[in-house]
Amino acid sequence: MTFTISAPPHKKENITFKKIMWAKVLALMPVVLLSVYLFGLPAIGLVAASIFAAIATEAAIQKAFGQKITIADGHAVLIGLMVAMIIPPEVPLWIPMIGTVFAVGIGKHAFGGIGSYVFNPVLAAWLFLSLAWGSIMAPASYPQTSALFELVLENGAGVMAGVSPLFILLAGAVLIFRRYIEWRIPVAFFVTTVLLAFLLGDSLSYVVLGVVVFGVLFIATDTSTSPTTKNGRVIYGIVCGVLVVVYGHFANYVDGTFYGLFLANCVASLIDNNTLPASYGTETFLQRKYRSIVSKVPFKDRLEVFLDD
Amino acid sequence: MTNVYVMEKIPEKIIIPLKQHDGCLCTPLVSKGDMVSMGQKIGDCDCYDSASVHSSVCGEVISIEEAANPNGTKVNSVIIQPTEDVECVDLTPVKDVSASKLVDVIKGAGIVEHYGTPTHKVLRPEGKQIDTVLINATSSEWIGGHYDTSAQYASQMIDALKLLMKAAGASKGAVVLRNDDLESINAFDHLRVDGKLLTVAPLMGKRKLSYYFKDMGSDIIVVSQERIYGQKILDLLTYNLTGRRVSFCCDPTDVGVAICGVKSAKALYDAVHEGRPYIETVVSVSGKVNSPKKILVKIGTPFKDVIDACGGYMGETGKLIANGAVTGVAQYTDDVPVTKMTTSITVLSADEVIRDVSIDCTHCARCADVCPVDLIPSRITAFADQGRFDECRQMNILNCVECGRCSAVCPSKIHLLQLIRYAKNSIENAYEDLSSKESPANLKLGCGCSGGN
Amino acid sequence: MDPLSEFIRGITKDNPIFGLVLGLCPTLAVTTSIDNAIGMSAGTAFVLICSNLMISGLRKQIPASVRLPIFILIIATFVSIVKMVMEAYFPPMYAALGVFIPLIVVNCIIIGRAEAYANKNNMFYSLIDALGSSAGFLLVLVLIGGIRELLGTGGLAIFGTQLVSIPINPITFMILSPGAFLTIGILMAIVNHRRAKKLARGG
Amino acid sequence: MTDSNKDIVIIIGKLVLISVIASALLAVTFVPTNEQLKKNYAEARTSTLAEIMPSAAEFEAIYGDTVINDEGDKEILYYRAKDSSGNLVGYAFFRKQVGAQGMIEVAGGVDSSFNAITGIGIMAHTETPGLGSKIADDPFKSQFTDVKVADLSLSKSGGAIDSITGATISSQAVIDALNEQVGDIKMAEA
Amino acid sequence: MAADVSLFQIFMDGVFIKNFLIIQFLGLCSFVGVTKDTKSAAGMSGAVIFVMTLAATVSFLIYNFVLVPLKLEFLDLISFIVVIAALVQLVEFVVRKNVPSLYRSLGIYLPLITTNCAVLGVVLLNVLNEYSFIQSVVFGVSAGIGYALVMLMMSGIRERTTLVNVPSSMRGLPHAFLIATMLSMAFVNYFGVIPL
Amino acid sequence: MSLTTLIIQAMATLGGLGLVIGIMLIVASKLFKVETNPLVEEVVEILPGANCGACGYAGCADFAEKVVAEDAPLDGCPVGGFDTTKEIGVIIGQEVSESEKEYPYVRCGGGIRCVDRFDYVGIEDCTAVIMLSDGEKGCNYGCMGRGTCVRACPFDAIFIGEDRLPSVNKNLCTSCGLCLEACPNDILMFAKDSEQVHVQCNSHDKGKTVKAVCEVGCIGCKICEKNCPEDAIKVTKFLAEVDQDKCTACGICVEKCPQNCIEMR
Repeated sequence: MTFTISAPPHKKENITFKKIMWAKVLALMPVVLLSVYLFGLPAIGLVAASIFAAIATEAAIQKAFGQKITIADGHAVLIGLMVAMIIPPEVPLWIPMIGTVFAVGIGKHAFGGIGSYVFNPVLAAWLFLSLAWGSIMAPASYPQTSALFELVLENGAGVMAGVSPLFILLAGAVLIFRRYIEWRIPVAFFVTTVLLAFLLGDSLSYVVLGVVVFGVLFIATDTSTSPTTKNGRVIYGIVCGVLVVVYGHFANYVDGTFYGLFLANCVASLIDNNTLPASYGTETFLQRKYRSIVSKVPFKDRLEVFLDD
Repeated sequence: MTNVYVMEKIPEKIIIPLKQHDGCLCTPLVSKGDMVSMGQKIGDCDCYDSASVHSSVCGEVISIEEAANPNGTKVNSVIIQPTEDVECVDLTPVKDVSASKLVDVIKGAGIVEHYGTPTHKVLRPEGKQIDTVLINATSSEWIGGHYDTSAQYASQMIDALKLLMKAAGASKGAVVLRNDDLESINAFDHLRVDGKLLTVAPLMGKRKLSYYFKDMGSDIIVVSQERIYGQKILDLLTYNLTGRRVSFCCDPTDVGVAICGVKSAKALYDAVHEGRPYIETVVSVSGKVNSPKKILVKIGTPFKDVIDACGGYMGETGKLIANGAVTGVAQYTDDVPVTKMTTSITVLSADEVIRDVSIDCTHCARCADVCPVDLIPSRITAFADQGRFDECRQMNILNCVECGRCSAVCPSKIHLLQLIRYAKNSIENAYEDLSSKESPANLKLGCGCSGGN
Repeated sequence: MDPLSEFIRGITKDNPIFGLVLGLCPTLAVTTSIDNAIGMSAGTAFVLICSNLMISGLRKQIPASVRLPIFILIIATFVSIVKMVMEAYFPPMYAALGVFIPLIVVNCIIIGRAEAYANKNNMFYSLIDALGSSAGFLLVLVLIGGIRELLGTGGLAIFGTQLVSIPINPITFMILSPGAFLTIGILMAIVNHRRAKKLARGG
Repeated sequence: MTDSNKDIVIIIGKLVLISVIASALLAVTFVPTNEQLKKNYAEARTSTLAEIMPSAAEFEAIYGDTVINDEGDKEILYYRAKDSSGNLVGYAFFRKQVGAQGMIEVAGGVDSSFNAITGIGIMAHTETPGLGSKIADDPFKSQFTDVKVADLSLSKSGGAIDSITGATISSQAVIDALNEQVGDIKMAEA
Repeated sequence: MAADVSLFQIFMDGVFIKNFLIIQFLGLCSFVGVTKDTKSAAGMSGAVIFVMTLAATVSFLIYNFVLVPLKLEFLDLISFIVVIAALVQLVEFVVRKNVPSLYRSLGIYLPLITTNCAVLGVVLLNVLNEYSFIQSVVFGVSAGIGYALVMLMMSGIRERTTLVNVPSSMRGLPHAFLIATMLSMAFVNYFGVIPL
Repeated sequence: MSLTTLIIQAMATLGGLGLVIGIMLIVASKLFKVETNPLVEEVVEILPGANCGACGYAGCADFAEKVVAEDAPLDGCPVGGFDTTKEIGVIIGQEVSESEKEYPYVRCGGGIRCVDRFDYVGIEDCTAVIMLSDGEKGCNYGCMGRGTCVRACPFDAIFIGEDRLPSVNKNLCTSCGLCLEACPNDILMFAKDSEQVHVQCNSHDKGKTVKAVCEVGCIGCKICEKNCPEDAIKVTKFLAEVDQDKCTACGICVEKCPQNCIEMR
């Protein structure tokens, strides 16, 4: 009888990356269906083209470099879907296709694939598209919510992600409940945005736009691009909130979400590196700072510094 | 009260490893062809960090050779073919229980903690003073030995604790129960010790042991807390119970705390009151066997026979695990013996074996969320994977209790715990190399075992 | 040392951009079009040749401890002279290249070659080295400039003459600063890839 | 690094010597080139003025109070443009404005009623090549010809001027220069 | 004219809008060379902030109190670069003496601050923009802060990417440039909208 | 203003600047003087600068210091190769002669031809497998093919082939020896290209044990020893070893070996 040897634990939770990805895709489906109803056939074309391009790029790259083809894990599909959802539905179809090719090719695989990228591929694609073809990428309308019932159906939404804040919020809540996405970032984000919007005198309804909710629940919580430490995630949520509100206050919250979150991606690693928990996790902020400063000075120099004095 | 069955059938052969602890290998006191009787000392060593080994049956020594051991290595072992006799060496209860004598008794009886350290070394570490002795009953509550009633269990534990305190020269002692183990809590509640009524005190927030010592005005208390899983839980347990922080590369004895298990406490009790050396132990057999149960077996019984005693394998077996499915060691053969460090045997069927292929870490931080000691396992293992062990050490990898929760929750199916152990092992090796040849000025790894609050 | 191989080395192995990774700032800043790329390389080449010759000639006289300031002094002098002369007598050319001229002073290639080569070799080889490096610099700049101009504007033009034009919606991204980083990043990846392959084959 | 005081003196001496030679070289180059430069500059100004106000035949400089050089020349604030018969047809001016990278010197002309811009020219700039530098190109400059002063702002702020993609700062700087200078002349003439 | 540019705008310009590293491509050698770990990046940034501020101050003084009165404006480039070179050398001496470990990890790049386009860039832009003394100094400081900001972000990201697998042909510089692409994308439009 | 005045002024200004700066720098260099050995700096310049640590010291600068202090051998830098050694020798003033380059050689021919004792699930690393048990191969001395050496190589010069055994790409190998250190079973050893005959086995087990688990392991039968005309092959502890100084690569042992575990390259 041949036994199997492996290191403990010998029993594991039945959760996989694949499961999480498909759960996210599924969670976004109601919004997609709703936007197909609102925007009509172009929306279907957009989603289809986008997902097709994403899958094709992923397969092509993995084939070209002799890697295992991982289309089935749903990550490419999710990227395709999310890119489609933040592009105005009336653009020509080559736009989402180039966008997802950029997202999967440069944003994901050039950085090393799943888990290795530091910038969200979806955001990178959006930024690329809007820097490259700014005039085409401007949505036909920006939401001007004022009444609360528009939380359910945002009439002025220019992109698919914005059609229904409530649907996205619900989808996110379910995923958080299943612990498929992180809760600290969204909570810190919403607290920050609401506080800041209140201080700046922005209408509170602005910060619960569909795009903002989508951005923070589905983009900011992208695990590869957010910090791993507990404190780091709270700080990251706050940073996201501040950056989104700063841009959103002066321009609009649709662009602001994407620019703000992308900028937050840039500092995520820095936050992560500087919030590593201490031994047994019990250390005050000042203690940590002191320790980090002292530990940064190499032993020999520390001595010298003392001796010089 | 969980029933403990006694294994009646004497196996065909008994394998007694000459090392059932962390420390030096014992030299065999018998040679091939000798007849041994039950309880006879067959291996001993002069080293302070080792414990004697005794024969658990009567029989003939058929060989002394390298044999598989449940911790995965091969150890020089005495292989005995038992005979039908149950002749036992003279068991004389210990009369004189002075502290120094007790230590000798413990060493002589070969009592070893289930985590590997010989008990006398825990109680009387060289150059260190112990002030508190703890019996950790949070994980192995009932399997220390064969008790008739729960009250017997409680009284024996308290008795053993007193002996341990005496051996260690410690002034305070505590039994730590699991707070959902109501049966044990009931057994200990309202027990009279030295005329005082005991109550089981829950540990919460800032109320550590010292609070209850003062609060109850007693040197012996019983407390309860949540269960902590893991193989290297001593440091965390010490911190949770006493608030004393154990530095890297130190153990609880460095901060004056000795932690013993129920098994060794029971063995000590038996050694003192019956004069019996550590030759039998209770293991719990679970998983895909026909009748899972707790069973008292002789040390050295091969797993195969233990499983047969439990009704044999059920279906096709995929994995045989010693010491529990969460933190245990998988075996590649069922010809390994039960040792002093064996607490349970788990059998998994072939389709229960996890064979997921690892993919890249997605930094989902689920591992960081479940870690009981606030580490970032994903990051540590990434360092470990690249051989950057120094950075692992800076990230407090040595605090890891090896509970394996991170591996269990990982959606990328990364073998986190294995990587952590790999890194820890490398760090320890590096330490040994370093401390011997480097001058102290360069030793910025610095083992400042100062401890304390 | 063979002069020809020294020259080739400047284009291939010790290529300023892909080999030594020096002088990135002007490379990225001016490669929005082929015109600019050529202009920058021309200016750099002139200063590089002059300063390499000068430093090589004076290398025995320069005290090691103030080596750097002196190199820079020499380079800055040449740059200033080029700038003034060009501005006064060749205004059209100055209009095209003027903005790049001060940047040449801080082009790491020049100081890098001065330190690494001219300071140790005689004038002839320094000249060859300067020529090689300039040629390598020119090639890379034209390549990057060409790619960015082609994609960013949908056509290629050299000094007003339209060479190629492709029917795409111009990708403004390529003209912006991220485009520069992206282009050079991908080019470098290709170079790395080829180099690794060559090495594995035993080159 | 250095052993004796003698070495130090030699090092400093060499440093000074090289600086001195360098500066001498520069000075020698500077004098003739500067002359030429001034000539070029004057020519450029004349031709630009003619370009931005094709209807004018003569430009009368209006001097300010500030003395700008050793020869006692005064600062030129703007020019009154007159046609061949001496009628005032508008005002022309030069103005420096901070752009994205450095100073942009803008030439501009406005009709006598301050109603519309007659044309602009870029005298000098150091904008990013390929982006901001497009302000000197015709597609951008020609937008200003005969544009109403009231419409003098970027199209995204409701004006008539399309900004250069990716170079909003440079575009805005040109517009600011024109607006401010037109305002200044209006004040001065009023 | 320059005089009416508010200090805040100059500050924002220096730190974000005209960020030297990723918008203006100045000082890239150190950007890709010294960002492998945060410690070196921080040290380098500190040195650059110091040199930039000092260079902005000193060059302003030299330009306005020596060169302009003597009509020697044509000596600007050469005198600035000499001043910067001297300052860098000074920093080098100090770092080498007091923080040898930093000196070792900065390696070749410390002398290269001299030819760090960023420092000369600050000085030349100050002259071009005709900034006043205070404005010059503020611009120097803010450009330094902008430099430090991006250096820190970059080093944070690169430190983290050592934990993950990067395709072999992307490793090193190409990867650094891809990160720079993304950083640049993040900066290029974000701060432009904020009215100053 | 005349030309002369201008030139004089320019000269005076820049000259003055030069003077001030020169003095300042000299003072500073005195003030912050760091004692460095010029030899060390020269050596650092010659070294490859990869800071790979193959020499066993913390980076190139450290190695340079040690070399100058004569704590490290001149040929301590395996990456730089002979050229570097020679140049260091010139600086320090010692003669060096070229030695032939050595590459890691895998002393195991088992791989897929050696039985597995169990089925392993976990991280791909030989050391990790050994930590869990005594190794997955039936043979305690053999290569497990889990690629610890591959991961140890900073130059991507080792890869695990189809037969689950490592092979070395000599074009990429720099003979740094990190793989030798990493291997938990000490299977790799350095061998020169001129040394042609090697025993592809490392097992000191008895013949019977070896035969039970491995098709190509050395069983210590001594046939090679008896047949070697040069007396260059010896069996010690059930394992044949080739004395490379005596071996003439005649190939007799290769032919005679019943287990086919002697290899001629």
